[in-house]
Amino acid sequence: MTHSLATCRSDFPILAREAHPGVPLTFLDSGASSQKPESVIRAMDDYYRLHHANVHRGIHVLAEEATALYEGSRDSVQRFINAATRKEIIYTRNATEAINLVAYSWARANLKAGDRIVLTEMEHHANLVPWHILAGQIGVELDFVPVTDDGLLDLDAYARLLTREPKLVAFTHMSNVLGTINPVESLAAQAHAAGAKVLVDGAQSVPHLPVDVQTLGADFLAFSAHKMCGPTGIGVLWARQELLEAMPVFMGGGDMIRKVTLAGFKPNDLPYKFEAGTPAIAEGVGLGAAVDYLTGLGMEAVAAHERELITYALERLEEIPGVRVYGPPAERKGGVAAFTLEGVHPHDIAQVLDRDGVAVRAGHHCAQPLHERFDLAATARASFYLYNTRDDVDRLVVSLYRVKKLFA
Amino acid sequence: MTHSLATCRSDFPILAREAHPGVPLTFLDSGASSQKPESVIRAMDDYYRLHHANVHRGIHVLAEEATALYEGSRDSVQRFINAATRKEIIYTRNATEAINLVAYSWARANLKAGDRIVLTEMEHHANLVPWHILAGQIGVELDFVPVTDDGLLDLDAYARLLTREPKLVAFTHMSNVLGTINPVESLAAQAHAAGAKVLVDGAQSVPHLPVDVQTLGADFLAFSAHKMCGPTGIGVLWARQELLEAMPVFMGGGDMIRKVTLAGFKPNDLPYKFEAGTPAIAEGVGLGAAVDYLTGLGMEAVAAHERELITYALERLEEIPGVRVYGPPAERKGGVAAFTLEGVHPHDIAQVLDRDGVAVRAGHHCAQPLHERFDLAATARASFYLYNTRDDVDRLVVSLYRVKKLFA
Amino acid sequence: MDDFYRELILDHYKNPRFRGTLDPHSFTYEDENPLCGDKLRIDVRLDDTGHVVESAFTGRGCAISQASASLLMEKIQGASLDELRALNKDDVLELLGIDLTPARLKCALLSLKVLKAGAYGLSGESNPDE
Amino acid sequence: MDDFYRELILDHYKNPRFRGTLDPHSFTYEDENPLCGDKLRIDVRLDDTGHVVESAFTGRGCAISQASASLLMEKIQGASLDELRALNKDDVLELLGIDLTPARLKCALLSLKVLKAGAYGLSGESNPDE
Ligand SMILES: Cc1ncc(COP(=O)(O)O)c(C=O)c1O
Ligand SMILES: Cc1ncc(COP(=O)(O)O)c(C=O)c1O
Repeated sequence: MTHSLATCRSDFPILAREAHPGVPLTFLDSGASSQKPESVIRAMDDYYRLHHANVHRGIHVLAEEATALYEGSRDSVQRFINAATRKEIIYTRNATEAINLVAYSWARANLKAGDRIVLTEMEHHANLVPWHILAGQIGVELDFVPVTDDGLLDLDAYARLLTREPKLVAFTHMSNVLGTINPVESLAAQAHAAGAKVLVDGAQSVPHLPVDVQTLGADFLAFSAHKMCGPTGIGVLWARQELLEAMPVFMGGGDMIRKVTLAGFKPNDLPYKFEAGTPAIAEGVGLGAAVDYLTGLGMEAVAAHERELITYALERLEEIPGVRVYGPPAERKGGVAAFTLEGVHPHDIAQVLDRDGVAVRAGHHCAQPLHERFDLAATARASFYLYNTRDDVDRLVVSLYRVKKLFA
Repeated sequence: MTHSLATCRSDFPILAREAHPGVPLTFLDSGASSQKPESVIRAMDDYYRLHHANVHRGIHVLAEEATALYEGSRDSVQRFINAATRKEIIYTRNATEAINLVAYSWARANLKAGDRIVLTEMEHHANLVPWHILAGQIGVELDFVPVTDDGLLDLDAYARLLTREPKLVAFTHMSNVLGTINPVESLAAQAHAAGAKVLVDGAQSVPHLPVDVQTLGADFLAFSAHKMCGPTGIGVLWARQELLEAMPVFMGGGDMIRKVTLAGFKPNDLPYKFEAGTPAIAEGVGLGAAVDYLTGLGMEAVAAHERELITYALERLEEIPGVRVYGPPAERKGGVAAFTLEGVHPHDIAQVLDRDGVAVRAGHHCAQPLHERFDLAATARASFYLYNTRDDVDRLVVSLYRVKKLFA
Repeated sequence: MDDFYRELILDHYKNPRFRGTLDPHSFTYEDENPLCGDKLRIDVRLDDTGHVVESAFTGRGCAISQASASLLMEKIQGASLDELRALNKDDVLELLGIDLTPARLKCALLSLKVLKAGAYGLSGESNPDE
Repeated sequence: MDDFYRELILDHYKNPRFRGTLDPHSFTYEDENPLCGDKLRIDVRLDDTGHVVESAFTGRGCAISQASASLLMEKIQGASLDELRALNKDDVLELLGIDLTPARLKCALLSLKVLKAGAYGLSGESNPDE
């Protein structure tokens, strides 16, 4: 396992390319979207070259092969997060759509004006805007758990907000800016005790940590394939079967129905009930391959590798005068370092790093309220994944010294 | 142009495979989903091997390349349907989501209980169920234009339904079962005269016919990449800019916002306003390549080729005793032949044909009400695309004789 | 193909045994496979000891679904209610004697689903095998 | 990199010309680039003949956006209102003298956008260049 992690870098074709002529690529932007291993790229390529047809209703060899490949991926995903049944694995476009699905289907059926939803200040826009839209449409009230200066959730404030008896608590498992890994199990237990349902935004955790929905405590979990070695265009909503059964349909069309007449329709069984129209078939196949790849490496090993890297990265970054890294210490966070460098705008940092082939992201990382909270317009963010190494950290640091020099 | 159509079959790697050992593949199921040419498969493969990163906000070489490729595809699609601006090209998962977007955003903002929507009996479930859901939620009334025995829309009935002043008329450009090509321009003109907006389901027309939104007369047009040589996981909603500007947002999250605070958000400009979260990037790239491929062949040539094939296919099929093909004569239809064979269930037809490598679809083709209309539980359907040939028709016919013999 | 449409299946399709309805009956159940439009109704008459004395089916569907219904009717003559309830997928596949692709499995199992739903006196949705 | 952050740009970034606010002014406008958090305000004072006598900017942002504001202020001294309105993207790119990637174009053009919105007395949304 650790062995294959050590050599896995060569599984990713793109990492062998040059950023610019003669300049190797140091990819530190996996928090935005990860690269894909050969096995994932190949699975989709093979799919189109050999097996493609529309799935589910076909009685010919291609339709059968395509269906088996596509539905097989659902089994892989089920095992990956230890869901009780494949019926609980709903494919969406991305984590964002998964959260919107909950907002449109579950929330509109179960919440009314005045009902409260607890969110946090560290949420990604994906776990803010769907609730803003809902608030605008049906008048639910949103409360926000503050973030401490250390980048942790303020647990006292959380407990107080729970006394207002929210119907839903929705928070990220891991912050895409601070890297903070939130204590989901205890947060969820408290929320449940207060009578709320719990939605966990797993966009940053499922790719990087072992996540087991049997112990997590969430009622809903959302994540995206493209951040976990899988393709763009597909994400997952997991929820417990009873919840999904009770929820009204979201989008209508082929596949999500059992029967249609001019007068109306009967929804299909799970998981299809929530999957309208021709699905992202090749993307399902790619996600299955990604999950198999990650399973092969072992998520414990992946998490340990990233823990080691972030520990090293924080050490090195904090040694650079003028650099400030946001978020908790390495023990409490995943492989994300959002930082500023005094006197240099993050855009300029990113631009200069890019000339050295070092790819980081600069901006608000779809977490404007969190940046407001720290009174920042933007940060630069280096994010790590299984294929990154200490060398990558070193190259980042060397290049940051060049930035400093240029702007001195 | 015609020249490349004549040789284009070899552009599609999957068509060279065998259906079963020693049995060549005769793919007649493009109405469900088309095959992909080498250029499309390669574009996506290259994308992942060389250029992938998350789009839009990145200041590094991969993010810039990925953004240029992804957004470049939008320009290709704009040109392909002759849209006035790239802002009018909204990427969705598929045609189904495009229609749902209109139902959730435009219709919920503009329609109220008692308002009428005119649909037709030949609609795909994608253009029925979203309106059923809407009717269940806000109490709009649905009217259906009947289909004549010849498989055409009953235009007198349509005119009568328009006198009830519907707010929306939504119909398919081309039936995926009957093949009927509806006279969109005149239907739309009548609808507009009656004060209705017009949604055209272009899932079957955009892949097969030249479609120019400047002359079509539609206000909304929905289609899917996977039926037009492109990948799964991406579709398009086109609508006129003023309409899109006035519509409320649908799903919330990253990319679709200009600004987010804890108190609310401001939507982004078009087209991003309707694209929440990480988009289907590789799929956009693939769709761009598909549209370039089709543009290279010329949609006039594609349509002419399919017209010739369906003419030949109808001739040959109707010569088989017991076969009945549904829908209008070849002059009024696209390359789709839905048929029954007396005494043999369509599932059995498809199953036996499959043994000869002939892939057709059997079932209701997501058009249950249309099958009800013709008092059928199911039909078998052969559908043609640019890579099909007369030989494919001949193989279908030979195999159908084997079906007859087996069930005699 | 010759596997798929063995003589036995074609024979039961073309010449179905036990086709019809029973009146009176001990139980009757009807269901459909909406995705393919197959419909099936099964009527069963039990004797005092709860054994099948007569059964019959009507419906429409493909050769696989019709033949499997006919074969199933044949098999259950004389069976006890408990035996009906214990029938499973493998029993039906054994009767048909062919390998089925997932898409056709639903066709093959419709008769089993209807029979068991009737035997349990349950709605089709909560068929314990689902 | 040395292209991107030419001496000129770094100089204008580190030592911005015309930084500040004007009171009174003929027009003032403020806008932001919400995606990157850059903010810019430009104040302009015109003389009786409608020519710029003084202009100033404040705001925060990256080197590109700040340098482009500073360079733009320099350029417009003495210009007529019509000349302000006629300014376009290429003028700014020429001032900067570098090739910009699409992601950075917005940074470079923020000052132009703000200036023209002010000059037209229009809201930022309906800037005629958009
Ligand atoms: C006429 C028509 N409309 C809509 C659709 C739905 O397309 P998709 O499943 O790609 O959303 C289809 C394809 O199945 C179709 O044939
Ligand atoms: C914490 C978090 N939540 C949600 C998302 C949204 O993911 P996607 O854009 O794939 O829907 C992201 C990724 O950007 C994220 O980091």
